[in-house]
Amino acid sequence: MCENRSSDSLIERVVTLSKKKDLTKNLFVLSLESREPFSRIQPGQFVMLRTSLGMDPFLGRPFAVCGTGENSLELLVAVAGRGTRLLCSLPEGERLVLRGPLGNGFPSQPGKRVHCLAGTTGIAPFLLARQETPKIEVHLGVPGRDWMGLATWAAERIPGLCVYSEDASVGLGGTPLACIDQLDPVTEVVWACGPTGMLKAVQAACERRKLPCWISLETRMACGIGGCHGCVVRTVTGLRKTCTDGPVFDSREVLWNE
Amino acid sequence: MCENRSSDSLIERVVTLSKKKDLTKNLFVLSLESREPFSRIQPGQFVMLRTSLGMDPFLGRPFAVCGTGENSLELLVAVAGRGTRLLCSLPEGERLVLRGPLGNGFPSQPGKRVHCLAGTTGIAPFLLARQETPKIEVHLGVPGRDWMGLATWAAERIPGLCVYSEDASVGLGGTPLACIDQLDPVTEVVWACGPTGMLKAVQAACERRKLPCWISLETRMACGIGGCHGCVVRTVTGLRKTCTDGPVFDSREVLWNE
Amino acid sequence: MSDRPVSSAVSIGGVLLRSPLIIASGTWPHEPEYWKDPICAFVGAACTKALTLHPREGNPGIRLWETPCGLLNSIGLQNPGIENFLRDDLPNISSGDVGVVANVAMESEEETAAVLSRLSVFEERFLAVELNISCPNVDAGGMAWGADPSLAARAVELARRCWKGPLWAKLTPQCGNIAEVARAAEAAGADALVVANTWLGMAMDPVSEKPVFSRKVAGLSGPAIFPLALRLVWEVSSAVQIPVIGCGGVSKTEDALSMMLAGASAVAVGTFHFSDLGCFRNIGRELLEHLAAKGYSSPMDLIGKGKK
Amino acid sequence: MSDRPVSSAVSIGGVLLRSPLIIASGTWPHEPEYWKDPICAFVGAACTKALTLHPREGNPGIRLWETPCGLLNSIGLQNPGIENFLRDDLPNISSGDVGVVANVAMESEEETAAVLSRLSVFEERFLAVELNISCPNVDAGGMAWGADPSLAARAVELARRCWKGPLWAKLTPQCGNIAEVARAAEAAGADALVVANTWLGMAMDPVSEKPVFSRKVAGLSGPAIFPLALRLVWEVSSAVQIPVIGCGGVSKTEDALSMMLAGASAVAVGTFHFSDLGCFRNIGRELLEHLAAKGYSSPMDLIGKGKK
Ligand SMILES: Cc1cc2nc3c(=O)[nH]c(=O)nc-3n(C[C@H](O)[C@H](O)[C@H](O)COP(=O)(O)OP(=O)(O)OC[C@H]3O[C@@H](n4cnc5c(N)ncnc54)[C@H](O)[C@@H]3O)c2cc1C
Ligand SMILES: Cc1cc2nc3c(=O)[nH]c(=O)nc-3n(C[C@H](O)[C@H](O)[C@H](O)COP(=O)(O)OP(=O)(O)OC[C@H]3O[C@@H](n4cnc5c(N)ncnc54)[C@H](O)[C@@H]3O)c2cc1C
Ligand SMILES: Cc1cc2nc3c(=O)[nH]c(=O)nc-3n(C[C@H](O)[C@H](O)[C@H](O)COP(=O)(O)O)c2cc1C
Ligand SMILES: Cc1cc2nc3c(=O)[nH]c(=O)nc-3n(C[C@H](O)[C@H](O)[C@H](O)COP(=O)(O)O)c2cc1C
Ligand code: FES
Ligand code: FES
Repeated sequence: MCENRSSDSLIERVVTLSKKKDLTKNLFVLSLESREPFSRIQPGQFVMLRTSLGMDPFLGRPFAVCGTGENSLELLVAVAGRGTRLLCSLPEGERLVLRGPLGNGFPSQPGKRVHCLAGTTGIAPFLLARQETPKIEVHLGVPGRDWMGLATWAAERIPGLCVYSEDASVGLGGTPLACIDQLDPVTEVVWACGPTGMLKAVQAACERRKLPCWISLETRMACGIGGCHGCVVRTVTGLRKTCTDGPVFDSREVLWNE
Repeated sequence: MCENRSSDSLIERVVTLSKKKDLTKNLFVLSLESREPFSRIQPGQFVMLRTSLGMDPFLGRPFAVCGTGENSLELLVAVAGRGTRLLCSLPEGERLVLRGPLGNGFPSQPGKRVHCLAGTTGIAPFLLARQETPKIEVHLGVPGRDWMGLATWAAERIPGLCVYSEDASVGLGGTPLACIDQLDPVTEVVWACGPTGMLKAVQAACERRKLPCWISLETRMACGIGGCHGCVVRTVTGLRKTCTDGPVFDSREVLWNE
Repeated sequence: MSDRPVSSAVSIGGVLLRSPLIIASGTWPHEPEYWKDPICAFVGAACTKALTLHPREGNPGIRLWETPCGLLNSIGLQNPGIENFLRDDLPNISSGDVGVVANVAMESEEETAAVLSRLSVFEERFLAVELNISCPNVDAGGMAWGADPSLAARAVELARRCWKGPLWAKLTPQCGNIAEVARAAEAAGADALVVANTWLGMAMDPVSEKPVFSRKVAGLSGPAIFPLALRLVWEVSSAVQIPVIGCGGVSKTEDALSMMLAGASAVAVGTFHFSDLGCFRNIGRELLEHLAAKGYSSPMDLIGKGKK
Repeated sequence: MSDRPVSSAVSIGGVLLRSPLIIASGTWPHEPEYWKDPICAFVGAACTKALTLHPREGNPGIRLWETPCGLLNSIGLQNPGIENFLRDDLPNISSGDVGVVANVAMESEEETAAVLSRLSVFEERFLAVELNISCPNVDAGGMAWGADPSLAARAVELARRCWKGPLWAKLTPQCGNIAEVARAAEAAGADALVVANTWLGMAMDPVSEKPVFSRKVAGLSGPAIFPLALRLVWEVSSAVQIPVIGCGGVSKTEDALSMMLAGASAVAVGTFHFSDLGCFRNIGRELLEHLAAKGYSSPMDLIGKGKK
């Protein structure tokens, strides 16, 4: 009966995997096409994606949107476990189910010069931001050589992209945090997206320099729409849901979960 | 970790879906290629096939082998539910896990003239039998027009195939059972494969005419190797396992499960 | 066989629902659009997140863990407390298209009594109160109330005194004999039983070598548990006269049909809609098709039919 | 950290197994090649199908039903009876590469005593007897013995008298308090506990509008139940001193590690090998890799480590 698990509510839709491009081992750009157009997507907003094959794994996986067309969007997906492996193994033409766009992205009128700091796939929202606001500056950190494919691909889309790796095997040595010390708290603002460890370091560095800073968090999610209370993060104003109150938060507010 | 669920025991192997041909809506011929050659497969033997994506559905599905090459075999798969729908939706190139060949097929030295009666996909073992023993006669029954694609495809492989449908929309009117009354119990033998209702009718008709008859049964299976006791059928010699004692039984022995 | 058009309406101990599909507690946003059509078009009622007297933060640490066809959760009754709920959430959700069932977590008797008397002030805004004597994710109270027939009776009696509207008791699978607990809740005045809540499970992280959840155990829900919940529905509906609402792992039309054939008057869906918001529409439509094909005029014709 | 090579051997109350992976009862063919390497290369022991005094046909009708990531079965102790087993099967399976655990279904006390005394004649051919007080698929006996601490104690005492070798008791999840049952079985002389058997579930056929199984209920196994079984292992291993063997839904290396971290000394796999015969090899290898990476010298270093 309802085995195809399709949906036609406004929040969820069936999309087609129209293109799959592999950047490096275990890192893919998935292009998804929808019959209905998408509403405007803010950088930092995300979608939840799942297959309609079988029920295991059955939760959608959250991914930031990294590019949009009228009826299409792009995701940058790293294989991290069972769900992402399955999604990245599907052939072009496959039908998937997409929930979203969800959440609140980075501020739409930053009013200051924006410096984006990304850890690996954390570059996704900045690829989208750049599509709309060419004057932002983007800094990408990668662990090493294996990620060359991401750096090359992202640099095509973001001319002037600064790439860093600890061992200087790709781009400059060091991390995107290096730039923080040069920024002016009055005229400049930091946006960051990447692994939690990096976000904490960015938060601390911006705090020290009194730089305004927005960070996009990653937490486990079941529903993505504020129903399950599974994705909460501790903030100065109490527990907040990453899916609907975030995923982008003012870094001064985030107290993390420990 | 072991998420790819591959296997390298002798009984189970990874195969590649090298070709998928659709005969009609919801009916496919799947060609599977293996690195290691298959041992000789008797008509009536079967394999259990599953995907390595996710764990739902997680049991393999049993299918009779309908054709073999050195390192390959063919299955004729009708979409009957979740598992077959998933298997038939996979793209060529996909890797699958195959257990088998399993069970005991039709007698290898029948010593008599063989008349094969098939209900729809029940033709699978007879396609294989014909590959080896061109002088068998095959009668195929289908429900109607929708199955024309099967009849056409099977007739290419079995010249002289007799096709029946109740409403005469494909081939002759009636069912493959029609031929039973013309057969000689001393020199001829019936092999049958198809839905349970048909097998019971064949059993009864052969009984009446004292014709020797072998039937291939379909029961739910979990393991296919005699471990779970889930596939038993009542016979004159007690409960027998369809997977290892069958699936082909002497029709005089089968008492069914009711 | 009947020629009357098929209606999907069901009655649960006098409460009329436009569809036998209910949204399970703790799984649905308290945002206005989620209580309106078209999202709710095929839904008969939706349950609120568990309510407690005081605001609760819920549990720290990881709260969700996907398992094979299932989900472990350790949310732990996070909610804004009854006053904030009545002020901030109720106006939003009670002006929609779908009836509101207030899920009340059993705390101390005083606290629960206080919550119920506050709810009573707004009685007409609720289809029913669902007394949650089955939460596995808190230390005190919670599931302990549902583990034992005499405690369950005591909780339901208390609620019966403080709340005059329709009262549902939500049972836990973690009890020696659920039929006895069910009979005790019925005798104490419950109008219907929700069978059941999550199943106590656990997850371990082999990297950190520690339990994933701060409370170690967590509640398992989702398709994985469907066969277990179905068995409880069969058992409980044979033990009591009051209606039973099946809850646990429903994901397909067959599941909803199976629950009703086993004795349920309605069916709640929680975890599955996390992955498929279209499930209500799919199940709702296919249920009507099934009824029409079988010649039934109402889903109520199915209730308990599998027992005959 | 240690430089010693990692061995996969474990000891279960004095019984030495070359690997902590056990093949669960009722799932493995009694054919000689299945008790030999290479099929069994990574297996420490395999359990027989449940044995009873007299031959048993098991249950009529449908015996298997796939569920989301799970399997319902209603086999019902089909077996040739102890004499036929000893004559036809034992010579085949006890001359292989893997130790034989005799699974003995608890029937009446007389019958069980008779089975155990027959087995005692061949004591050296068995690693252990696994007393099955947890079969959900028979009317009399079966799971009822494991539902209650005093009955469990009585069953184990009886077995202890009739069988001098290592004695494992296989518990059922269908009991009010499994820790109490476990303690009772320990006090009565069990050398190890298998935690646990299948979970009572049900399936309904919406077309025929009848329960799928002739006995209505059936036992749920497979990955779906893993989180539930893990919780029982954690609970039972905290309640007793004797070793615990984790059983229920294991399909991955992480599952085996989790069971051991939660307190299991070994791990049984049943349903999952129906779909993946390579699982023993995969889990066996990855377990050794994990131990080496973590600097352990034996799987026994993992036992209960998640509790600290
Ligand atoms: C708002 C948001 C945006 C994201 N954007 C991207 C992106 O653009 N590109 C990208 O590659 N990844 C992104 N991630 C991370 C991505 O969601 C996880 O890598 C993915 O869910 C892992 O699923 P899995 O099944 O492969 O891993 P498993 O570990 O098998 O997953 C098990 C469960 O844990 C959850 N989980 C595991 N890791 C994470 C994680 N880091 N964050 C959230 N949930 C997790 C899964 O969703 C699943 O429910 C984003 C996460 C969030 C919350
Ligand atoms: C020995 C043997 C040979 C077979 N040969 C063929 C063949 O050549 N071509 C073909 O199309 N089909 C064949 N079948 C039937 C095929 O196995 C089923 O159609 C298939 O298992 C249905 O799976 P599903 O997931 O699509 O259906 P679902 O109904 O969703 O399956 C649920 C469960 O029931 C089992 N099941 C359902 N129907 C059957 C059935 N008829 N027989 C056995 N198990 C069933 C499934 O395997 C699964 O475990 C054969 C069956 C057997 C036993
Ligand atoms: C994230 C989450 C939160 C839940 N919160 C509550 C709750 O607050 N009160 C309650 O009675 N049940 C709660 N439940 C249990 C569900 O209402 C439901 O009984 C259970 O999940 C089984 O149904 P399902 O498998 O359809 O989800 C919660 C379940 C989940 C998954
Ligand atoms: C088909 C089948 C038959 C079983 N037969 C027995 C049995 O005879 N005796 C027993 O103690 N357990 C029996 N079991 C239970 C398993 O041994 C095991 O305890 C249970 O299936 C949970 O483990 P799993 O999820 O790894 O399968 C059987 C299970 C299945 C699926
Ligand atoms: S993911 Fe469910 S509330 Fe955020
Ligand atoms: S399918 Fe397991 S014994 Fe035949």
